[in-house]
Amino acid sequence: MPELGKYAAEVLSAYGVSLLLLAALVGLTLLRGRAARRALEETEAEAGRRG
Amino acid sequence: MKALLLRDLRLALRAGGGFGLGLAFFLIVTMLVPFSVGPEAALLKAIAPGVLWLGALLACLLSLDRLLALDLEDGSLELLLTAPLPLEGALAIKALAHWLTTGLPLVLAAPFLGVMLQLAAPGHLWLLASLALGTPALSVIGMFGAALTVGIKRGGLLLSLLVLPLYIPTLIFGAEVARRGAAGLDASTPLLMLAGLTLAVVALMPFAAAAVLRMGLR
Amino acid sequence: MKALLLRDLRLALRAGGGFGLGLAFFLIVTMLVPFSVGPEAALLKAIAPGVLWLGALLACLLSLDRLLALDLEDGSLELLLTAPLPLEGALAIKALAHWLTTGLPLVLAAPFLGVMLQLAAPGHLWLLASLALGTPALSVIGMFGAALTVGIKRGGLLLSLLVLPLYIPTLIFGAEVARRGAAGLDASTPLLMLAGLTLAVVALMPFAAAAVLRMGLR
Amino acid sequence: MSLWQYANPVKFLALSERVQPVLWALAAVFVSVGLLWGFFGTPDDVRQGSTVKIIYLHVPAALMAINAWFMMLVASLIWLIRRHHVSALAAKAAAPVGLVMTLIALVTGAIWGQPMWGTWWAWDPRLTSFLILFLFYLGYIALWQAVEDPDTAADLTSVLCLVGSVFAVLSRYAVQFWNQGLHQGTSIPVATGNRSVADVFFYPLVLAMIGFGLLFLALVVYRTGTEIRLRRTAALRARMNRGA
Amino acid sequence: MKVSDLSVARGGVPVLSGVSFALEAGEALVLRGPNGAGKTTLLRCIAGLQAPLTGQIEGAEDRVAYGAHADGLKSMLTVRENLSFWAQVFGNVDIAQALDGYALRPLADRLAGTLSAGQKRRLGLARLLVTGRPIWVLDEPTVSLDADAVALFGSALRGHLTAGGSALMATHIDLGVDARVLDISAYRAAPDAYLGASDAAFL
Amino acid sequence: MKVSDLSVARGGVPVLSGVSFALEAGEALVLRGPNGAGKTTLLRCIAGLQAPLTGQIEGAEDRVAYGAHADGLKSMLTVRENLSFWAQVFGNVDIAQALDGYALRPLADRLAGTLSAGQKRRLGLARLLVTGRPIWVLDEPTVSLDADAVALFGSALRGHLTAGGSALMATHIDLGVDARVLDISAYRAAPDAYLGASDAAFL
Ligand code: HEM
Ligand SMILES: Nc1ncnc2c1ncn2[C@@H]1O[C@H](COP(=O)(O)OP(=O)(O)OP(=O)(O)O)[C@@H](O)[C@H]1O
Ligand SMILES: Nc1ncnc2c1ncn2[C@@H]1O[C@H](COP(=O)(O)OP(=O)(O)OP(=O)(O)O)[C@@H](O)[C@H]1O
Ligand SMILES: [Mg+2]
Ligand SMILES: [Mg+2]
Repeated sequence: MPELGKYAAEVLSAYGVSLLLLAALVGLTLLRGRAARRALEETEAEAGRRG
Repeated sequence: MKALLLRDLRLALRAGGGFGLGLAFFLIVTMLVPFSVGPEAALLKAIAPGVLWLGALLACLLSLDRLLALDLEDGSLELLLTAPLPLEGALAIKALAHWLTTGLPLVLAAPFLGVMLQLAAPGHLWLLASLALGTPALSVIGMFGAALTVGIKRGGLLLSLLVLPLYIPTLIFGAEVARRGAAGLDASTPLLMLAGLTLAVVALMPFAAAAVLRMGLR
Repeated sequence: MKALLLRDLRLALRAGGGFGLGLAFFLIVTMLVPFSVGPEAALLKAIAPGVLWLGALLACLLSLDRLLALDLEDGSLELLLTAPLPLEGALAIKALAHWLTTGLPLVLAAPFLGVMLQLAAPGHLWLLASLALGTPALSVIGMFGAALTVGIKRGGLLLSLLVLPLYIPTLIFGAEVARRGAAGLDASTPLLMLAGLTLAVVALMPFAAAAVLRMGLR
Repeated sequence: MSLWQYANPVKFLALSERVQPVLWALAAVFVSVGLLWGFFGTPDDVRQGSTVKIIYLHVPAALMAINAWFMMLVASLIWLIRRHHVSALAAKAAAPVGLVMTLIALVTGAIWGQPMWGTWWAWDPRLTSFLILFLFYLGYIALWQAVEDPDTAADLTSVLCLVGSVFAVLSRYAVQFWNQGLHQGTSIPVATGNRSVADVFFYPLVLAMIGFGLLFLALVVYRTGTEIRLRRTAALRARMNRGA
Repeated sequence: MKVSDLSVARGGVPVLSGVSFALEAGEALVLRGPNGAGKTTLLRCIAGLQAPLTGQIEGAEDRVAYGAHADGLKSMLTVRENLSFWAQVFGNVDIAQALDGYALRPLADRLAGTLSAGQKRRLGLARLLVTGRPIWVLDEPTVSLDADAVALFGSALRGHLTAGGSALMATHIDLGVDARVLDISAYRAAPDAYLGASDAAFL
Repeated sequence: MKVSDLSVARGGVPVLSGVSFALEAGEALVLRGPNGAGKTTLLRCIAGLQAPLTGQIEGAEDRVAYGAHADGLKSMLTVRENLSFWAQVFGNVDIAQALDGYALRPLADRLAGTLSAGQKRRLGLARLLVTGRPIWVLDEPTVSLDADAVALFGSALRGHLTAGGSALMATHIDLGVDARVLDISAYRAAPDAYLGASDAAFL
């Protein structure tokens, strides 16, 4: 851990918030992508059965 | 009742339903203030509590016309009137849904906007408290206004006109709390008055709203 | 074209049509400002030009959703689309009607409200000039926003969200004129910029509005 | 063979499956190396102390926030002119990423502002124009969600993006006219006035900037795939319901 | 339900006066009359949405399911959500029967706003089945419906009547059911009738 | 007017395909088809309110007067004002004939919002007479009308046809005029038809 001096709180919170936001963005993106993949597979299977 | 609450929340959350838009409007109004009065920090600091309260009030006001007008237009209000729900309860529930989708997000967002308007640090807690206690009154009074204007074609602006004077006491006490808080003074007296006002309004207004709604739809 | 203008004006003047309500809203917002920021004359004087511009902008904004939504609901927008009128012209006319019933009354009322907010004497003329030059832009930009959201069920607040950022340049230049004027400074540079902006917007926006309206109603 | 063939959703999906692992890996490497180097491996600035480390987040995020909007503008134009669905969906996919980037720039800037300027927020032109950009992102996303028919939504948001870009530029000038401001001017990304230490900060910053760019790309490609799948699901469902 | 000597007003002017009829369980009654005769006004009054000028309505309270010109659908909710909302409001839960009764299953997950005019109307009529109310009061129920859908309505109505319900309907066209007809043009209020209408005090 | 090999979509899905017909001057054509068949979609397309997927529409441009499910009335304008507005928009001035044609004289100075459902519809139909357009494109024109009003519509239509106009109408019920009938259920688009609909790129 580098010595952050009197600004430790600022620097750490900046990194914390930013990484949190990025992680949330990536996480939500992946979740939504998975759900979409699954929905599409189900629908394709159903369409295949019917058509 | 629960079904009604859930339906209203669901409608608000669906695309185009209005959730988050009250919030966005609040954000934008407070943002426009520096553009119009200028960027000086000292000036902004002086008017911050008032502007935040005014912004919250306007954001609430703007979403009022969808409280009942949408239900009237598609005919579901008439059907609700013939349903086995006490009208007072139904209106109270609808006001609750309005607060949950409009007032509550405003309360939660206010601290951030406070920062942007250079609100003094001790003022934040008081601002939060005053908004949390005051916005329910705004929703319930708004429901009364909506019931009053429901029969009128596109009463949007008329509604604002009728409701705004009714909002004045809430605004005065609420803004006073926030201003005293920001100035580091004791703000418990106006806060108590605000709480009392909200309680009274929440208890009584649904009855008035139901009464005028019954008259208006005749 | 003339028939359309007359119809829109007549509808605005009829009861519940919206004429005067924009004005009333303007009045009330500026009236609420002392309640929320407190009554000190010096503070009010400092923010008066900004508040008046902000009030005018919000009053304009609030009446936007009736620009096209009413015509859509009762089906007359579709009928207008099949009528032998160029859509760009029709929209420009409707924006003109909106300005005549909303912007113009605001311009005329602003000096009186200026007095209430302790606006400095030399500022009145500049305020008037800036509002007279700026409000037409507000109407035309608003028409674009209304065309963008016309297909959306009760796009009221969405409309505000989309239009407000577009209003920022107009607001900045307009309020700057009023502020400099009130401070006794030379305000001709921002006034010129405001005029240029309004001209450009009035010339181009009806085309953009017609384009999105055609897309949206497809 | 032209580039336009990837405007076909199916072809795009196939391609994106292939390039995605590479993109994600590269993005992860660049972002982590840039940030780790910046955080652990650079000295404090003479005047700004350790807060200078915020630059490795702040500047890349600010850069991508602007670039994302620019990409949406180009994609919108392609949709309006050539009507390639992938293009419209890519614009839709990019908006939330741009929004988050804007948010990161705003938040890190605010946190930085407290020690440097003594305030979280000032109505400086650069900051203000970023706030306006934030609003444009919000409006753009809200419009996408509010319109039911996807093609109509694509049309309307594209025009909004065009008009919004014009007004964003206008606002930038207006804001500058309105207030002169505190924020440092744009230059090559040299963090401090002190040229002698510039290189120390410069290399990790460049790495982080490339990393954020790659991350943006990876996210947009992935999200575009998601949007395509959602459209395809909806299309299949609609056809099935018609058949029923 | 029994209506006796009823007078109703619209826009402050008496429209109908002296309307009397009884509606037994298991019975359907069709109101007929030219445009503007006052059918909608009368039905609103019986549904409790406006007060009569004079006369009594007995046995209607809390037993009426009203179907107006407008269907009361939320275009941003799906067909299923629309129906279950009304079912819950009226204290029921089962919407399967209503979905089947109007062949709405294939449309169940579509947003109501994307339905065609006739499909919307079918959904509006299906709402009646989830109310569980014994008296249906319907204003032109078969508008926009095709022949098949009219037949669906007919059988739903017959089911309702055999289950002891009753129905009062205004219409200009053939409903596809046989029912007693009441021509309300006979009850048109005389132009000089006062009847305590709101403007009568000024005459 | 001539329609050849037309395909139309709604909500991104092809609804009808391969529709071809010609409409001569003096001729009326009635579209029939079950609910949701695509009548409204087809009429909107011919009126120029939405673009066809494939196929041509010839001779319709600027000659069509469209009457939709909704009437396009301003409830705060009187009957007379509503009519003269549309007359002026279409470059005419004389509304007397339209008022007489639908027996609207007694209602001429009433606000449109206070009319009954059928009276509103009559006013909506009267609007067609002031457009001066040769091709009427009507979506269920006689909804809510009583027998007398249907007869008025019939005679207005006959007048329009003998004057060389033509009419294309969708309906489920009897219009009271004899006209060629086109059953559009025959043109239903196959579930797997692509036709360049907006979602076809994703299939
Ligand atoms: C919420 C507040 C802030 C916002 C929205 C913001 C936004 C931006 C933007 C848009 C850039 C542009 C990047 C470019 O032009 O290439 C930038 C660069 C930069 N910002 Fe900020 N900023 C904020 C606060 C701060 C603060 C408080 C500091 C430090 C005192 C700071 C330091 C810098 C530096 C050093 C750069 C690089 C400048 C260069 O290109 O040479 N920013 N910021
Ligand atoms: N504000 C008003 N002032 C005067 N008369 C009014 C007003 N509102 C409605 N009316 C009239 O009251 C009468 C009754 O209308 P109502 O809607 O009940 O008729 P209806 O029988 O339902 O007709 P339709 O078959 O056309 O639906 C109509 O003649 C109408 O014109
Ligand atoms: N957004 C959408 N997604 C999928 N299908 C849709 C959408 N909007 C409409 N449809 C369908 O398109 C079809 C055509 O509708 P249209 O309104 O043209 O029917 P119509 O023939 O006029 O019916 P009606 O006689 O009931 O008025 C209907 O089956 C409708 O459900
Ligand atoms: Mg009626
Ligand atoms: Mg139809």
